[in-house]
Amino acid sequence: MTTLDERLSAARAGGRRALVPYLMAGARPDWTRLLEAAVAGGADALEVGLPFSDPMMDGPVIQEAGLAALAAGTTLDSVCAELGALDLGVPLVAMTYCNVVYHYGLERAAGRLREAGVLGTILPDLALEEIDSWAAVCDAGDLATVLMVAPSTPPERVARVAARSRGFVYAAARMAVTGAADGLGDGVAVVERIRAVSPVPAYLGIGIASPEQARAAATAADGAIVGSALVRRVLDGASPEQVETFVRGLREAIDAP
Amino acid sequence: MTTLDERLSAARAGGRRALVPYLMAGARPDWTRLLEAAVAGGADALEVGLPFSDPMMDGPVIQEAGLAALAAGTTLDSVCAELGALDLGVPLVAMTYCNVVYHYGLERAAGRLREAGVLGTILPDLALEEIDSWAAVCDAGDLATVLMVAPSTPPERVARVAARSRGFVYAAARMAVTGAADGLGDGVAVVERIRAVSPVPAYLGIGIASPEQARAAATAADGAIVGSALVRRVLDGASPEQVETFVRGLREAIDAP
Amino acid sequence: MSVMGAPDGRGRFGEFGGRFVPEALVPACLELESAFTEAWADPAFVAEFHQTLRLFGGRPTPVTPLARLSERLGLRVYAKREDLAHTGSHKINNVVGQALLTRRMGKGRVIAETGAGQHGVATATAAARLGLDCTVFMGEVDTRRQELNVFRMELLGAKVVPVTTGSRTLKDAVNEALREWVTCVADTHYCLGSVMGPHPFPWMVREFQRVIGDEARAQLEDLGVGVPDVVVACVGGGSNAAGVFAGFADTRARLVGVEAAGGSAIGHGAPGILHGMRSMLLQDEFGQIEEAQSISAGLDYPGIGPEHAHLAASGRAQYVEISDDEVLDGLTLLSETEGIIPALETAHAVAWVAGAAGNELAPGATVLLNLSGRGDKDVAQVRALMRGGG
Amino acid sequence: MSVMGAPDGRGRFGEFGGRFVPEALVPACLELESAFTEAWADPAFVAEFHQTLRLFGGRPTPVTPLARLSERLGLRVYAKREDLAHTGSHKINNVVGQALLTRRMGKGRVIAETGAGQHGVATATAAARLGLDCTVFMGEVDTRRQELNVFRMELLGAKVVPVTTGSRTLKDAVNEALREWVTCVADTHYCLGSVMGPHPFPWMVREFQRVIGDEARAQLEDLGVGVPDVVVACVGGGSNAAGVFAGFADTRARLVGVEAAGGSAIGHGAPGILHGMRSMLLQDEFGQIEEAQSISAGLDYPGIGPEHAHLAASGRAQYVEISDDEVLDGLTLLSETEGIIPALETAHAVAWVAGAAGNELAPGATVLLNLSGRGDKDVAQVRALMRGGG
Ligand SMILES: Cc1ncc(COP(=O)(O)O)c(C=O)c1O
Ligand SMILES: Cc1ncc(COP(=O)(O)O)c(C=O)c1O
Repeated sequence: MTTLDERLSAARAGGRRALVPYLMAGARPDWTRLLEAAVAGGADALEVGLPFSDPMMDGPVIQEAGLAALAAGTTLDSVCAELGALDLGVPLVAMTYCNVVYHYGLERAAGRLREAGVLGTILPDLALEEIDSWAAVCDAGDLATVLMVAPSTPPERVARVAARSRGFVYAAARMAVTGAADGLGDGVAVVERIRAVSPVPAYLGIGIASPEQARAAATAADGAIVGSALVRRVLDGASPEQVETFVRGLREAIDAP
Repeated sequence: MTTLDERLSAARAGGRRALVPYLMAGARPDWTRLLEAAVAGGADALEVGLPFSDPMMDGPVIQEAGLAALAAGTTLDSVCAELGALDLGVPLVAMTYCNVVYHYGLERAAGRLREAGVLGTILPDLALEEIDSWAAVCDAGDLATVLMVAPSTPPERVARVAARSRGFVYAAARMAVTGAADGLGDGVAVVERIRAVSPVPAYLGIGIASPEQARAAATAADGAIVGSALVRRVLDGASPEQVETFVRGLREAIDAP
Repeated sequence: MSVMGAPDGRGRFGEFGGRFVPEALVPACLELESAFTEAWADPAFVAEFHQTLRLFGGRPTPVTPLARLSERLGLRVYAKREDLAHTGSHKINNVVGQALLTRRMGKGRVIAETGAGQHGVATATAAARLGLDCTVFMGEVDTRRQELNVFRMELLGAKVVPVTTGSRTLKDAVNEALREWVTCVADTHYCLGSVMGPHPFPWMVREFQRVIGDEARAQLEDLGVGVPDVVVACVGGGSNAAGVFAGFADTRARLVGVEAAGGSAIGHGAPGILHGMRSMLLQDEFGQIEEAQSISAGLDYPGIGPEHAHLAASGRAQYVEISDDEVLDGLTLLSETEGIIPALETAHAVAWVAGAAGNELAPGATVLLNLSGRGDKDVAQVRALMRGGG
Repeated sequence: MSVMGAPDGRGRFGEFGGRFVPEALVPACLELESAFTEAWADPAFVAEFHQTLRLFGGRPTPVTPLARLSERLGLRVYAKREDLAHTGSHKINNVVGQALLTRRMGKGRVIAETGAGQHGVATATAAARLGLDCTVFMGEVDTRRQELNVFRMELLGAKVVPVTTGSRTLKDAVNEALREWVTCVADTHYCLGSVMGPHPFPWMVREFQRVIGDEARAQLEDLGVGVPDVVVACVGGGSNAAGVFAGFADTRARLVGVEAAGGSAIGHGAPGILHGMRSMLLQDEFGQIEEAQSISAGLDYPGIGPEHAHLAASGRAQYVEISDDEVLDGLTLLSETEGIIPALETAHAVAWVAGAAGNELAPGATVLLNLSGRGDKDVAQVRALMRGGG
């Protein structure tokens, strides 16, 4: 096992634009098959949501998936157990909220996630000012702490956020919670601001829903994160094959010459 | 035509205890026949109610009769027209509220009532302090102003009320509005207070309902006024004959040796 | 008699007022008159009254400059905030006064009439505070329309008696309270709810309410406004209007009372006698009292306090009417521009100011609006009206 | 840090507080922190705040000696009367402060969350008064339970957005307001309703509410009571409690916060992170937030302000619980003995005082009860509960 930095930098060095689909763990009983399907469709890494009762950075689609997962009894332990049994071949990044890992215990949570093969975490409600204890634990445990830069983040702060982020920087394309939208919003500017101060890869997410948007995002940035558009399909009952097909569509758009 | 004073004093001089039934004008289409029946039953005088929308001194029974009379279109004029056509042979005393006569005009009302054969009026909401203008008009027009003495009236005030009352003094047997009750309440004491200061006849009313009460009242005082108990029968559909019989029962009780 | 001074010996304000009650009640009225006269001349009682209003009733209520409404109307409008008094309207001033007086007279019980329930709740409140028994008469129709106010009174320990006579509304509740009072004057005070009824009520209630005008006069002085051009208040029985007018009667301020068009005793009434007083009354050609009809229960009274009849007759105050249609606009206007939802009663005064701005009220005129009560009690009704839901 | 002084640079009160928000909101929180810090140090702003509370909000609210309740309980109880503040509770203090700050920051719009609607109505009120646009997020379940409060907000010109996510109650309304804020921070201020959320909210809201305690301290002095033995307040998020505690933190007065048993974050919660803060929270073994369950909507919150978590941890304040069953007795007790119908929230504090009298509270102890709000909003519910009608 290597670190998220190493894995993603390697891909980037190869000139590859990353595609990072988001899926909610436990949203459906066959959720791990959906991860496999996304990998089969061409994902370079996966963002795996661990459900939280009060997901303040998520829009209705991911909220719904999270509630379904909670209703099904999904916990950090249950997710890690299932993830640990997989061999996906791409790096996993867990996305959840502070209270889930704080309540579990920081060191314990970091250890458990890393053990299950998770290489990074995104805690959207963990601002830079509050990150120190979690970051220290993650750094010690080779777990990347992925931070976000928002359109509202002032330039000097972008530098600090990027410096503290590991693996990649999550560039938020717009001032919004997760959810499909049109275009790239302020994404290009946000990526430029990150580029201006840091060599860390920037992946653009928030509202990236279609192959065209994914291509544009992966062109402007180092990669595209596609969440709600995929989760919507999962909630609507898409089969693993349909998930694979959808992800492949994104992949092909990104890779098209 | 003589005055109420003359008529009642004459009876009193003859040692007769007065029986004064109350009936509401217009409460039934045949209301004048009820007056005749009461006379036939042995009434010495009649109290005739002129309906008012807000009869603050009346209990539920007389209120109901008044509302029925108003609903039937009863007015001071309509009552006077019907009374004027009768020859009852006993004095009539109109009982109503200030606004009915004030609105009609004091002199006009006094004239109209006297013309219809009414010899006296009781306006229970016209306190001694407010009586001057009405009393002046009545005195000039030979219409008696009957005032009330209540259990709450202090002795020195009893004297003033009695002095200003014409025909008789209405001795209220209790602190209550009209309505059947038991016994004589404070009636005996009220009559004594009047007797102590004035030679004017005192008739006891308020809550006198049965022959026994009528007898007791007419023994303690110079006469008994019977209202709600009679009006209740009228509202319940008593025939003129039944009214006559009820009044005769009162009469006989009073006259029994 | 000076303008808004004490009435004459018979309780008359000019041709109006007096004491038209059954003999059984005369001694109680006389007792009350002397008790009040004496108490009101006793600095200890006056101090207790003001202290109770201060510590319990929430006085002084502020005078609020209404900047956004003023800008909208081209006037300078100030509101005297009786909506902030305990129980939500000026009613508390009067009931605190009467409850203290009840105790001073050695009586242990109060009775009261109420229409929508505001005065009933206020009376029950003062009674609870002072440990007096309390019975409230309320038209049966009103007990059903205002069942929450019935419950409020019960929570406060009062007994509510539904009145099933006559029209079963406020007018009949007054009759019934008077009838009840006849039976229990010895130990019970009748806590009348407005500047109406037999002497000394109209005078006494106005004196208890004049704290509104006296405070406002000083507060406008402090705000640098001085005497306003116009003082305006809604008028049901007329207690809030009398209270605020009293503070300005001796000034050049124009005094405007706003009646509900359907309860406009000055506009459509004639002199008459009801509920112990001679005043202007809605009545038919035979002197039978008519029912008032208004969107706001508190203005739904066919009469008006006798002092207002006199102020109208003498020309010192002017009385205008606002129709039900205009009232909701007044209510929303004040709500949106100032963040104060007024009572429907009060909204009549707001509506008049809005309508008069620019014509009867010259641009820039200073207006003191007596904000007699808050609208919380009316919100369900207003909602139903606005949605056409009845 | 002195007791109830400013939090540290990261917005911590001891171990609690902080700023746990998405990066998109961090700049807005920082902007707010500096705007508030600067404004609060600016005598002109402070004066405007106090003047608005005085002229518009009905401050100072009195401290009322509760003679009959005191006699009943064998204590000396005084009530700080926030029920008399405009809109019927202490909520107005905070919203006036935040609305003025919004204008000072050059923003033209506020958003807010609300549970039963009290904070929503207060925010809509302050927004109307200052001419700000206003949107209120309210759980869809609550919009149906409290449709009159929805209508009140609409009358005041606010837009009410039903929240259909999660449990569709207060907790979710906060989430949704935070989500909305992410989209509009540039021109919109989030007017949070209690001493909760990310720094600087817990501190700022407490500072806006400390007027309660500061006033009460001086008023008790004037009444000759001095510092009371106990200061007691109900605790939902904890703003009224924080406000009144702030005035007595540096005294020997015992501070007691009364939580609803079903929403007792101190009693039954564990440290955790929600709504931007680290505090005590009701949560399951996996860190999922649980719903609070209380008879009173205003205490129906699974968390508590971080400063309270700290005051509890440090022992400076004590937190107790009152069950739904005890609340109605508290409500009727105060209604009947003093003529004040308290809010259900407030009734928790009353119930605790009544229960503690004679044991935890020594006979003759002086108690300052923060009467956080009036019960009018709850009367229909209380009636249904008492009649067993649901
Ligand atoms: C808020 C409010 N204003 C006005 C009135 C009318 O009464 P008055 O004319 O005596 O002030 C009422 C009566 O209930 C009221 O509640
Ligand atoms: C009257 C009243 N008291 C207390 C509260 C609880 O809030 P806090 O704990 O912030 O004072 C509320 C909330 O709506 C309330 O309306």
